Amino acid sequence: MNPIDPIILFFLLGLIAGLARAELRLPAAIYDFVSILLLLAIGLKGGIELAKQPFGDLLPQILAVLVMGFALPLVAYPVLRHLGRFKRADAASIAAHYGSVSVGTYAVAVAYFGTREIFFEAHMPLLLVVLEVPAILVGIVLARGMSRETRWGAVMHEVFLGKGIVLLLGGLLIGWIAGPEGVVSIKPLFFDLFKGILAIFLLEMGLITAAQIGSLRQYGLFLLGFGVVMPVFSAVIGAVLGWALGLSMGGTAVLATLAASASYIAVPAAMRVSVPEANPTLSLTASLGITFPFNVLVGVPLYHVMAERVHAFLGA
Amino acid sequence: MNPIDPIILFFLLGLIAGLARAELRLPAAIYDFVSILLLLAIGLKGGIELAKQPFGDLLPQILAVLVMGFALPLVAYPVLRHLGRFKRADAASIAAHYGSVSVGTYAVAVAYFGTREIFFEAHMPLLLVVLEVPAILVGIVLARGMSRETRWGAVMHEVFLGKGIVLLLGGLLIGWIAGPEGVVSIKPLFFDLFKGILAIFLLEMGLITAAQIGSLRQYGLFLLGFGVVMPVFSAVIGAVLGWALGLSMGGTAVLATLAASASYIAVPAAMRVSVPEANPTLSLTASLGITFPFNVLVGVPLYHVMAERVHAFLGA
Amino acid sequence: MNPIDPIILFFLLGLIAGLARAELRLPAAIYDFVSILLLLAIGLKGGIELAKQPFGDLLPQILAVLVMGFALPLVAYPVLRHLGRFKRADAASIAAHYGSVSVGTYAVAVAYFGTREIFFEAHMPLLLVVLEVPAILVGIVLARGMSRETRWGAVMHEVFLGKGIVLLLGGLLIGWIAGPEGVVSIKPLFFDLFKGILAIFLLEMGLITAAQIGSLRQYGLFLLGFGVVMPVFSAVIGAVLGWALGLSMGGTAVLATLAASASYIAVPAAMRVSVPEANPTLSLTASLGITFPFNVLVGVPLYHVMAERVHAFLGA
Amino acid sequence: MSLANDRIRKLLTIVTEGAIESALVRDLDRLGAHGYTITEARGKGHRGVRNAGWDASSNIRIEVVCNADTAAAISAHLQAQYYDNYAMIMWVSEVEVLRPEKF
Amino acid sequence: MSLANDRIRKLLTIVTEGAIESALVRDLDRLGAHGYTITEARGKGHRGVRNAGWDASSNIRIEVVCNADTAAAISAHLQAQYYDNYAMIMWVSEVEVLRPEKF
Amino acid sequence: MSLANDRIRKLLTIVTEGAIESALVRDLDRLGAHGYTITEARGKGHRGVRNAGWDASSNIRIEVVCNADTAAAISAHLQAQYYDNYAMIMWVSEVEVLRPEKF
Ligand SMILES: Nc1ncnc2c1ncn2[C@@H]1O[C@H](COP(=O)(O)O)[C@@H](O)[C@H]1O
Ligand SMILES: Nc1ncnc2c1ncn2[C@@H]1O[C@H](COP(=O)(O)O)[C@@H](O)[C@H]1O
Ligand SMILES: Nc1ncnc2c1ncn2[C@@H]1O[C@H](COP(=O)(O)O)[C@@H](O)[C@H]1O
Ligand code: NA
Ligand code: NA
Ligand code: NA
Repeated sequence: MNPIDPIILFFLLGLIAGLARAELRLPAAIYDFVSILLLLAIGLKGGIELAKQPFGDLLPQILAVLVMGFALPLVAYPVLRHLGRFKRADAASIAAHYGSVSVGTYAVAVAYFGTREIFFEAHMPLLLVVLEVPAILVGIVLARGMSRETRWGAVMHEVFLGKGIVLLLGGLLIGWIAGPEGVVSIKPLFFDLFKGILAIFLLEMGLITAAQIGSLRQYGLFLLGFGVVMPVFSAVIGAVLGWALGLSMGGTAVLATLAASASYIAVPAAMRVSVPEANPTLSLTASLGITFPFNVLVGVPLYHVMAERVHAFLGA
Repeated sequence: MNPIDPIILFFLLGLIAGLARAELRLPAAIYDFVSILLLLAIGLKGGIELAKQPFGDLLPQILAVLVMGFALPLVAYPVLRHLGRFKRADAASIAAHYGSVSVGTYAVAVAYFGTREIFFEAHMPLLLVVLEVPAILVGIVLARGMSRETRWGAVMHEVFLGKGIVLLLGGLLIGWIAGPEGVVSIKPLFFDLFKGILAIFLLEMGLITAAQIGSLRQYGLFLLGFGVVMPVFSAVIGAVLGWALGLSMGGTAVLATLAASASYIAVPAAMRVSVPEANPTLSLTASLGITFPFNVLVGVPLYHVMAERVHAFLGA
Repeated sequence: MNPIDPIILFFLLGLIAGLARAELRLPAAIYDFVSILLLLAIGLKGGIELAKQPFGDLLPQILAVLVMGFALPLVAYPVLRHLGRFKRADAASIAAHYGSVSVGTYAVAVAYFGTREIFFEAHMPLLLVVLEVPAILVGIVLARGMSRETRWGAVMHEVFLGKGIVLLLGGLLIGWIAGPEGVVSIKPLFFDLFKGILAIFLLEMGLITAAQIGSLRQYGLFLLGFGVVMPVFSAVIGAVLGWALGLSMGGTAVLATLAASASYIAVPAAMRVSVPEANPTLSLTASLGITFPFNVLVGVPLYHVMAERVHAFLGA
Repeated sequence: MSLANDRIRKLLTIVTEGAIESALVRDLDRLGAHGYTITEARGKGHRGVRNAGWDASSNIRIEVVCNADTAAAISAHLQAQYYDNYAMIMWVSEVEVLRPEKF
Repeated sequence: MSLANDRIRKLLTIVTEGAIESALVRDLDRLGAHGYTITEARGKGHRGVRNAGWDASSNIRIEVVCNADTAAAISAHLQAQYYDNYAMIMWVSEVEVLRPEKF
Repeated sequence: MSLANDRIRKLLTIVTEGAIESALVRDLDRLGAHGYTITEARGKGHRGVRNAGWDASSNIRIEVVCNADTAAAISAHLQAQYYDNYAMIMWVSEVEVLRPEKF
């Protein structure tokens, strides 16, 4: 059996400290710093791998994953609108959160498979970037229709020039251009410290999650159910897609995790500007208060098993 | 002869820069970050060791150290009240500061004995946590009596859910659960960088100490004397106790250092809330302006010699 | 051919993100932290080397470099005043910026020659410190004359007790006193992370430069020309001086880079206080908006070639 | 009141979500504010606690000194554009300025 | 003054030690404030310089917009509870608010 | 206005460059201010955007509560000493204080 990963324990420490109302607060500047380092590190890692293989080979995967990014929110929306009886804007916004991805969850998966020395395709960060965007566009269209009024210029700015995409893509390009040898000199900060930085990040995420859980009672059972069922459903889609694309078992599990994860950085910022009438507490309660802890504590190992089964049943 | 430890030089740099009114200020967010890292690192180190030995063996030591934690402020209080002619609340608050411990001083001792490759028991962080608390309780009772009015709920919250205890204990538990192998992945941040982070922390502590020294003149000689004599007295108690508990020479010296150190994080915060009529400048001038520099520059090597003597005279 | 250094790519990432108005902002506390680490690291490196050689041997170099520090702003001033038609205070202030040095540019040069494994004298940080100061004094005298009114006390305070000098000199002294072995324990933070920290610093510098470029249009072509020609001219002086002082080829190139670099930390702060009527936008547009990117992207390799030529033509 | 009349201006203070800073700043420019000052803040209001722990819960506090007309224009615009969907409050007071021509 | 009377509220500004933030915030809730805004601050007063370099020397600046009664209740409570033992000052001014029903 | 006269003081708010903080604070002390509160700020004015990204572009926002004479002395001094060469604005309002003897 594998030992419990300490980074998960950091998340639990933050969560418990937050729920117990401990006098513990990470300065916003540190949260910023730590997330900048994580985004750059993930981008850099992906970029180095891209430097090793012809980009053309990845195109089919990129396209398939793009399609998934458009499809998932379209599945979530009617469920939220009709079963959940959410207002149109709220249903669209939550759907966008779940169609997009969470970098924190991805990092936890990377750490999980790293510890277990399970191989996964190294260009996953590229798929991460690809998956961030389409759900946002779908969410906006679901909320507003293809209305002329939508200031698509502002929307595109928010989507492509948000902190998350700029740093992930920037890191990707830097890693790609500099290549494995070029990056050696910055390895100690970005790679050696990665899991320590992730631990600090998860400590803060625990504190944030604890604050979010407070508003959970208010929104009742449906949100709780959705926050658990939707990621598992998405993970199944992701796992089958991963297998179909010929990914390794590890890669399949990581793609399942990406599909299952719900955004709490890029999408909230974009929705706040583009669909302001959507209630942000609703979507953040779901993605941060329910789905993030579920994925971190239960989901990643579950998707690991899922990927093993898919590869076993459908054949390698 | 051993070279001067560079971390001490960082403290001196901060001190001199502060006294010379240089335009040097560390952002509060960085002070926070650095102290969070130190607290977690110290906790983690202790936790890893706890994972290696049965907890039961440590119980006698924990109890003995608890008793010392209750006793030291009871010794300090009458001295402050009658010799120092302080108001009741002030005498109680200063006594609490000196009965409790300073994580910064502990870290300096760890670095000192680490450099000299002198063994000390690895569960010292546990004793550090144990020593933080009792003096606070004694201080409050000394200031207020066992009055019904004291809102013990709020006091306990302040004591056990302060940043210091939560992170030390949290780190301890994480280290304990994850164990030596589990923690390997976060070693680069928490252990390899430890002394560098400590250097930055001490630079800031130098600046803070310099600001505190300004108010020293105001409070005269008694405080100066108390700030030097009290830690040396406590160190003797700590050293003898360490020997009696069968600690190694290094462990004895570290326990002496813990006893000698005066709090400037946990206790000031707790006193501010629970004994507000005590003047915080008084206790911080003593603990930060006098005792901290004394311990860092003179105390630690002194307690080292002390522990050697105790072990030589009383037998190993 | 050598690969592009990734730290340059971080600068470009910041520059492009800034020009594209991306939602990317590094917290001021992080900028502070990162520059404190760089200043200390550079100082420490220099100090370690000083510990290895008798100080007396360096005196001729220190004096010669001091003279250059006084001379360069005296050359720049008349050009700015008469060709550039700047007001007296502005000409004096800009001259001071170009006579002094940029720690960021120096760090990029260190990284550049480090990657290429080209030797340069290790006491360069000492020359860096020496070069910071004289241009400031010259700038003030140029702006005010030797007027009685100038509060030289305040000026000296600003010059010698600014963050830059205190940390560089402090690091230098700590490195010197602790020596190579003493510093081993803080190596992981200050030396191993150096290039990673520099990458983050340059990301932020890119963002700052982008903000500065906006005001470039306003000040026209002369400033653009000056911002490129002046550093190249200074580099020639620096290269010849380096050769004359018997520096290695690498050392010559680094001295040329120092001469070519323009200050944006120490000098702006000093000028703001001592020559307040000088427009800070003007000098920062030049030093940050033009010269810094020029030196980082083009200058350093150019001065490398320059030093090779000088050593080839004038003989080793 | 002892304030000289031609030096009286309005001081508008807006507390709202950090997420809309760039949009707001553009609006202020457009509506004729000659300047503004921003500080980071946290707080509590009808939309719950905003503790500034991370991006989505950060507040900003904007101050604008301007003449009465501009203040009215800004507050009308903000009320129409943002009040329904964003955590936002706003208050106005009278202040005396030093160099009236600057505002 | 040109301010419509039903829109006039009190703006209470409190500057005090960061150490008592949680206690203060509980008090404000209890005394009927509908909201508050906090910014980090440093400063100087009768209790000396508080430069915010670390926890023990950090100040906070709290603003509360509320009606006159609530303002009076808060200021009386703070004066009784904290003024003697904590670095604290407080001032009150009149402001016009946009949506009076919010306060 | 309902403010008791002996409790009325001036609240001076100054927004200016962080670079001159130490000089300003010395001036305030000398001119008779009993205290001040500083917060970090950014903003925009006649001298362009000051976004606080780094030292040279950081603003501070200083508040001083004092009597009318001191306020006049401070504002006259700042206007003479700093207004021409530094990004700086200043406004004054009237506030009621709790313990008049403190100011
Ligand atoms: N009564 C109040 N006094 C001072 N600040 C307030 C008040 N109400 C709300 N705020 C601030 O305005 C923000 C948004 O308010 P709201 O839209 O009511 O949630 C809050 O997060 C507070 O920072
Ligand atoms: N006259 C004043 N004007 C503005 N702020 C003040 C004034 N006096 C005190 N303060 C602020 O209130 C805090 C506590 O004041 P005190 O209790 O007088 O030490 C100080 O640290 C300052 O931030
Ligand atoms: N009209 C205004 N309202 C509020 N703050 C202002 C205003 N004008 C300027 N400021 C602030 O004062 C600083 C200096 O102003 P200035 O000297 O006009 O560049 C700016 O950076 C802003 O933070
Ligand atoms: Na997803
Ligand atoms: Na002690
Ligand atoms: Na130069």
